[in-house]
Amino acid sequence: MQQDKDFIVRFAGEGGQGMVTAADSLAQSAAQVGYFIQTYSTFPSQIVGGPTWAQIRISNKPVLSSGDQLDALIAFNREAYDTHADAVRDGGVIIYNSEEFELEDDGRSFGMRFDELGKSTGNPRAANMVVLGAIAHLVSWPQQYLNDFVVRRFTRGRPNDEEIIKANIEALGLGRDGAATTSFDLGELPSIEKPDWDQVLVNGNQAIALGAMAAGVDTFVGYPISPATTILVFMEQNLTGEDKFVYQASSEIESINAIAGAGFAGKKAMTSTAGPGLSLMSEGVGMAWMMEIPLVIVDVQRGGPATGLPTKTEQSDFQIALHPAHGDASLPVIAPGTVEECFTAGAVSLNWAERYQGPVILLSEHMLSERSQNIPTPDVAGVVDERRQVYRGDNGYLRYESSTLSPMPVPGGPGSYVANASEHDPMGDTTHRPDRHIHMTERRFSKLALLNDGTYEEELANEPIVIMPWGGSKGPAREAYDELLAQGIQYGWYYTMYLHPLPDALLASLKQKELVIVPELNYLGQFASYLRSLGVRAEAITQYSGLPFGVRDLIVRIPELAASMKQGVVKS
Amino acid sequence: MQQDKDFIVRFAGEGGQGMVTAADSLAQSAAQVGYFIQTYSTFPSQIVGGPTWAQIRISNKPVLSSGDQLDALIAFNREAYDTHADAVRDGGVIIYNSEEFELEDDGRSFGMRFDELGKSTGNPRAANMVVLGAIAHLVSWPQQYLNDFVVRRFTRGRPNDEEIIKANIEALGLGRDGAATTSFDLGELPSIEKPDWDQVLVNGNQAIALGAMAAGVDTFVGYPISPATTILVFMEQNLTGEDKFVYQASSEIESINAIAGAGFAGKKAMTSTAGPGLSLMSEGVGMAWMMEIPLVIVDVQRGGPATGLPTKTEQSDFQIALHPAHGDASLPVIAPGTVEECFTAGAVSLNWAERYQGPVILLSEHMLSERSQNIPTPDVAGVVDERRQVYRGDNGYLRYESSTLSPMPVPGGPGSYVANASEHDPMGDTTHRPDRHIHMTERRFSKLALLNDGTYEEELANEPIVIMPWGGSKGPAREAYDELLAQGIQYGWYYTMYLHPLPDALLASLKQKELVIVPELNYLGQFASYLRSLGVRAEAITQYSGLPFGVRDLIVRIPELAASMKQGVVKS
Amino acid sequence: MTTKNPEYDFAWCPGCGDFGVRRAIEWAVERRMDTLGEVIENTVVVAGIGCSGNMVHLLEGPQPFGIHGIHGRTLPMAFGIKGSRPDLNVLIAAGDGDFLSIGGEHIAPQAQRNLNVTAVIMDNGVYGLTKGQSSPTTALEVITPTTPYGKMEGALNPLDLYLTLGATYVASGISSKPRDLANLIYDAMNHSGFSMVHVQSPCTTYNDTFEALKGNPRKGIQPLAWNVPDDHDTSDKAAAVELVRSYGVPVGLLYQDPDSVALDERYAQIMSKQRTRTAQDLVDSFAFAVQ
Amino acid sequence: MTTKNPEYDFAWCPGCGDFGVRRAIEWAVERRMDTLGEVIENTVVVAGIGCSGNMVHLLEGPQPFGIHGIHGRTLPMAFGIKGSRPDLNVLIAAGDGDFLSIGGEHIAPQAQRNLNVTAVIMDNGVYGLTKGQSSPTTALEVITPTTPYGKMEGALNPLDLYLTLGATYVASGISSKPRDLANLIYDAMNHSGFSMVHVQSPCTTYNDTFEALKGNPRKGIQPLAWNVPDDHDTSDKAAAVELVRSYGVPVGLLYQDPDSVALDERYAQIMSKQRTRTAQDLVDSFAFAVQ
Ligand SMILES: Cc1ncc(C[n+]2csc(CCOP(=O)(O)OP(=O)(O)O)c2C)c(N)n1
Ligand SMILES: Cc1ncc(C[n+]2csc(CCOP(=O)(O)OP(=O)(O)O)c2C)c(N)n1
Ligand code: SF4
Ligand code: SF4
Ligand SMILES: [Mg+2]
Ligand SMILES: [Mg+2]
Repeated sequence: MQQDKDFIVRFAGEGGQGMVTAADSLAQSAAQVGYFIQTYSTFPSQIVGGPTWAQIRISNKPVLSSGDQLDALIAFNREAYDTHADAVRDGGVIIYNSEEFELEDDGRSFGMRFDELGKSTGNPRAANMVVLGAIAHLVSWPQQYLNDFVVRRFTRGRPNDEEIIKANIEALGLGRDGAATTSFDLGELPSIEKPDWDQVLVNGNQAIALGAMAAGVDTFVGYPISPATTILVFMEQNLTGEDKFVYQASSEIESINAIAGAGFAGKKAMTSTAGPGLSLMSEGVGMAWMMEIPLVIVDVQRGGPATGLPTKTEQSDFQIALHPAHGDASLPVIAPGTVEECFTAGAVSLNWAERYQGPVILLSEHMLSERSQNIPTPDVAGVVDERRQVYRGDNGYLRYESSTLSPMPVPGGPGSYVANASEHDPMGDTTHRPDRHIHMTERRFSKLALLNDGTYEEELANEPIVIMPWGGSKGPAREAYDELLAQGIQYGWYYTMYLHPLPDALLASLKQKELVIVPELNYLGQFASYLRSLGVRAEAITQYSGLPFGVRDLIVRIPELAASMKQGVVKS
Repeated sequence: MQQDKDFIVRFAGEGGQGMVTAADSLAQSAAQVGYFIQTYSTFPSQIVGGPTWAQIRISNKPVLSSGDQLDALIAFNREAYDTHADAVRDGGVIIYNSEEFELEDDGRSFGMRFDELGKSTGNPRAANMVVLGAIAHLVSWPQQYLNDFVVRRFTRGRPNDEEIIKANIEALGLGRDGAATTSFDLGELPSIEKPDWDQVLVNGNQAIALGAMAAGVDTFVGYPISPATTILVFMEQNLTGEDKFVYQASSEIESINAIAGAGFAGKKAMTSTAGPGLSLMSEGVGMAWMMEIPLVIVDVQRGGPATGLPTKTEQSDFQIALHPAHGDASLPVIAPGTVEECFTAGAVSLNWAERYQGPVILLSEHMLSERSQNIPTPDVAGVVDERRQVYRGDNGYLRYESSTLSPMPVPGGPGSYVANASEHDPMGDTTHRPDRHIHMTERRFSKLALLNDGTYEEELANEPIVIMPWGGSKGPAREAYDELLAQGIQYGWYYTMYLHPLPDALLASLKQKELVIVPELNYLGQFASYLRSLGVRAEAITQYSGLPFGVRDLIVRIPELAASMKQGVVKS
Repeated sequence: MTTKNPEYDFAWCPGCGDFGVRRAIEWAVERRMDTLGEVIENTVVVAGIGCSGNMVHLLEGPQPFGIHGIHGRTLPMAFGIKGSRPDLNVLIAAGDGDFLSIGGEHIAPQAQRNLNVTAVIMDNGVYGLTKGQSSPTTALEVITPTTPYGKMEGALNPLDLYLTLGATYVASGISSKPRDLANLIYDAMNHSGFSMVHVQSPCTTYNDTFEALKGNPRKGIQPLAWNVPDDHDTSDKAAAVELVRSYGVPVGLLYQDPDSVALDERYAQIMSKQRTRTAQDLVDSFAFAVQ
Repeated sequence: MTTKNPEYDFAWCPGCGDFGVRRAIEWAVERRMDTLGEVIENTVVVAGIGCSGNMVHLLEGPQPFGIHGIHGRTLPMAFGIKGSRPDLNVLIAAGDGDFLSIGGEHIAPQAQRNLNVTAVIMDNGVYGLTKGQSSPTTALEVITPTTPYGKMEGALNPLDLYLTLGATYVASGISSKPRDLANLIYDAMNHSGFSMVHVQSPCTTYNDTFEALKGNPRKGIQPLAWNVPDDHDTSDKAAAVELVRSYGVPVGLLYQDPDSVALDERYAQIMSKQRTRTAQDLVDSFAFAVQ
């Protein structure tokens, strides 16, 4: 196992061969006995079949990334073997489906007849269990863990439950026995202390939706688009109940204008999309900023630009999230870096929108949306359902008179006004007066100061050179950071998911640094650029392959960049 | 006259009272005798009537801005007087329409009965000429100038030409005589050397359209929006002839996609819009970048965000011009600062698009679009009609194989491929391979290097503190700069309309400066921010009132900012 | 706005059709307040961008809530408002360019949903606010600043379109008859479902069609506008289609679906059968016990 | 693409209706090449985003030019291509979601213009590529991932819409009869004007309607699809409207305007009367002499 603390296995084959189920089963059984797990799957753009893989990482410590070096690869077909064999670490093991193809003995692979063995138990779907049994042998896992999992999983109150359980347990045994005939051994999985906290197993999109639910989202309108669709589907299913409204829109233009309507009408309103949808919403987002309407746009980033890479990960929408439209506007942006943070971001984004009365962007990523992880059960009761200040006075109210935030009238109640996307006077009527445009522009920006409660991480704050990833690159960057520390190479560590407005104290610290290294998944180094525009000496480490950072890459590139800075050769 | 070299007069009243005609007449007559003139008008958002004013500046030197201190105000009604009297300089004169209202004698105003005097000549429309006659007296202008103008203007080959000319000349005389009964005198207009070059009188939008025509624009599709509509109208009228196509679209989404289609089909294609339209085009612009399709978007900026201030000026679309869409893209941006530069920008933007095979943004401004100026006749023959490299080989061509620009196949000819907004392989088919996304991303950005032929202005290059305005703020900034120089306060001067990519040598120089002061009409200091992100110590002087910079403001604010920098209190 | 607002600087041109439409809307809303006892703050006017859209600032008398957003997006905003707040009365006021050109994509979805709002479209066959360009209802060959050699495309028939897309209340009005128009708008607001009131509201500055609509016997001009016959069966959609495809501009109620079930009714009915899920329930559904 | 491209990683599901449509397009284009002697490079296929849009990569045989742009924008791109290059043959291939939902705004303008292109719409009543959500042609009450309690809005009738908006060639096809479909597409490309070929192309993974369309006597399922009667007068629009409003899916040519004048013809005719203005002429028109 990598560093003797975790175990990474990838299941690869053709869509439909059961890779995802196998990974999920292993994940669940490991989580049930107390391990930290993370799964990650990629799918091809075609609907049925196509090369698919699922990966799981099991550890006795919280898992920070899906990991780049495999301990084991399960290759369901030749193509999968060819594609993924290189990712297996020295000393790792490959189990391949010998019904599909044969390999010469290479000292690290062995074949098994998954289907045949599975079917021999009388359950044609037990092939997966054969695979899991073999893996269990390799890491010397107690048979009991998997048996228990099988019993739980297949106790469904149906007449043939027992029969199925028996067959699956038999299949586990067959896999174990098969692997035992080889001399392969991956050492023992580290022991665990069973956590005494409650856990849930969720992916990033589910966590965002749950966070939004916890903060009391009222209205959700969205248009399907990968990798955000699952949020819409979750809401369609679950946002039920009095005064709630959820609907599939006819386009993202409809989504943004509809939630602006709902936000105007007093509701906590949200949509979810990916880059192409965010681009299409541009004009509507500018409108919400201008009218001071609370709403949240979740952008689950995928590879861009344009239709781009719908099933790959990237962090290249930062710029348009911050400045989505023409004119002077810069939006609050929250970019969670872990599944847990997705929950928080789902809640805080809605609360921020209400608090400052304007649009907020929640910037997630494909990588997080497709990652399942066991996390401590989010504290729903602890989430505040923050609501805008509502105007409750008499009529004749001047909604836009004050030079900063003012209570918002809600239709049906007193204080009728016009929410106007043209520049407007205190009652919301159109005006072109220079003094009014100055007043209103300053009013709109002044409200951002209300959002200065973002938290951040700060470690080794005295170091002149610091690492500051954002979003989903937090995991690999942190692993690299820890590894470098272990090697005696020391930097400071900064991290926040509150990208805009940046917490004041954080920004003040960053300005003191000689170099802020920003690993980010885009070409332009978008966040580092932004930091430089704020007066921070930031430099990006970029990657634009559609894949997450590899920890080993970062371990090389971070010290390289730090060194080149010392020699004065950094870009800007 | 301000600094004894020019004369600024404003005509203000209710739409329909003839202010614009009066200003135009004065402008034409002055230009015809060799003065440099600039006119600027603002209109209310209502269609008929409403407060309107037109201003003209006459000088013996090229005019840099419309000027902020009036030598004379012609107030057609009370509201106009109340609104504009403050803009008159010490020693200036106000002529008011005493048929509409009366003033106490204040030592700087006198009333005339414009209409009554005009009608007394038998021509009910001669009121304007009364006004011009009075002005001529104030600045001791030879009667002949205006008489000549009247003869030219009204010699239209109609039977009553002579009658009209006679009445108008009579009206001029009545105005002159009326003013002569007062003791007001504005000194003499400086004498002129008649220029020996040919001139045209055009506004910024006309100049852009002419530049585009000169560079051979083939297809123009646009949707009406202030202040860009006049470009569309010009094209509808004039883009005639074989193989040309011009059309009013049903929306900006249609415009952008239509010109992308035309660009794909081999045409030099253009659209024009303002901020709201540019926002709506966001997704389409990203597509053109991804597909590598040449096209030009003219954004005539107005006050933003959202519907904003349709009839006011602002420079707040820089950020979205540079990064209009999600994903990694940054577009070439050309922002002309004068009417002359508008012509060049119209031509170069199209040539750049063809050269690098991608979308280009031409960023103009309300201020330029409504400004008429006499400029040396643009050298149409000297404009290159640069065309993309067209692929002319055999079939089986791999359009996207090379790691940078490659010849472009055109439908009807050989080399069929798919122009794909998803990431693509060498033949344009969709792919998700990491190596391909890296290759293509780098290819797309590499092409920007082909656009490094932008020119720039550089003066006093050794100064550590420099002024670098952009776009239409060039004029007022330059006036302020000259004035400061005259006062012995010395800075460097940098200017380019090629905002992205910035000419390499310019950027290298800017990085050497202690402070680059950027006067710009927006809240965020958008261009200064961008310069900082490039490693330039830039600070903005911002204004967001919907009005152009006042020269006197800049004269105060520039040294202030320079001083505060020395005390280390600048923002970033 | 109730009182003249000194900062507001837009005014319709003298004679503009939109004045009549304003009166009609004011009457209809006031009648609604009288008969239903509904407070004015329960009404939201969602306006398009155009001369017509300035309606939201120019309404006199009791002041409803208003939205003056971006060009072409009245319907999706109305959808968000009415979807999330079925208790509100939502009225759209937009022009032919705003509603039928840039906003054209939004009609079909709302008609399919039978969104319970009323849209008053001021059709002047031109883009007024941007100074006279052609709109989807400008006829073939007409010369405008953007069609200097004559418009090259035919005019859309909006009434036909609404009927085809399934609007459940379709009426045609004319701004010179504000009383009749007020009745159509009032009934439309009472109709439970997607209600279209399409109004001929001539632009006296760029496209003055008053004479063409009303006719002028002295000049031998036959009126384009004619009243829907008294015996027209307004529940008969095919008959309505026939009227709107026949000639000129039929004025009056063309169609009202007697069986209309509006989105809010359907939504409430379906959702009343669903269990309410709290955030805690949902979080718990992802829990798993550590053994 | 002519040969299997190793980097291209999309494939339709087994049995997907789009296979039949592909064959039909290939046949129609090849027949066009044969009869007109037109080179394949003269054809541009503009594809939507969806399973259907992948057509542009999956076409076999001679390779036309292709565009695979952004979701819903086939028509405006086709407009730019055909407007600027009337010599090209422009064919649109898109899905019901792409064309009728997000792209819905573009149909009316092109119909009004009578843009001379052919649009082949693969209607499967579902969003295939995004895994089964409802589309504008999904029927009321159907359950999908985004309508878990049943769809709350009615289905659009696309054929009726095309006819109302003024498309000058409207045909209905079914992917299981690729020969007939090829003929409809071929004729549509020959028609001078805006040509709609709307195809039932079932999604075997999320919405398999093959049986419903073709019927199954053994299960007592009446076919939804039926042939347009031989005696239908295809120049009679009212008759066409009656057919599409009657029942199920009439298959065949519904309407072809015999007097169709396409935009490119009208444009060329009008513009031929205009003087060509050079840039120099235009600059000179702004000149004034200094005295
Ligand atoms: C995105 C966008 N495009 C263009 C405009 C400019 N614009 C304002 S009003 C208008 C047309 C209005 O026409 P119509 O809806 O018929 O209203 P009318 O003025 O005739 O009442 C246009 C094109 C805009 N505000 N926003
Ligand atoms: C702006 C934007 N929104 C959403 C998507 C995601 N998306 C891709 S295909 C599709 C729907 C396709 O449905 P349809 O047109 O019916 O095609 P089918 O897959 O059924 O053939 C959607 C919503 C996108 N690519 N771009
Ligand atoms: S331009 Fe036309 S539509 Fe606009 S206010 Fe004037 S008359 Fe009315
Ligand atoms: S999901 Fe449906 S439409 Fe898409 S390829 Fe599969 S069968 Fe065809
Ligand atoms: Mg109109
Ligand atoms: Mg579909």
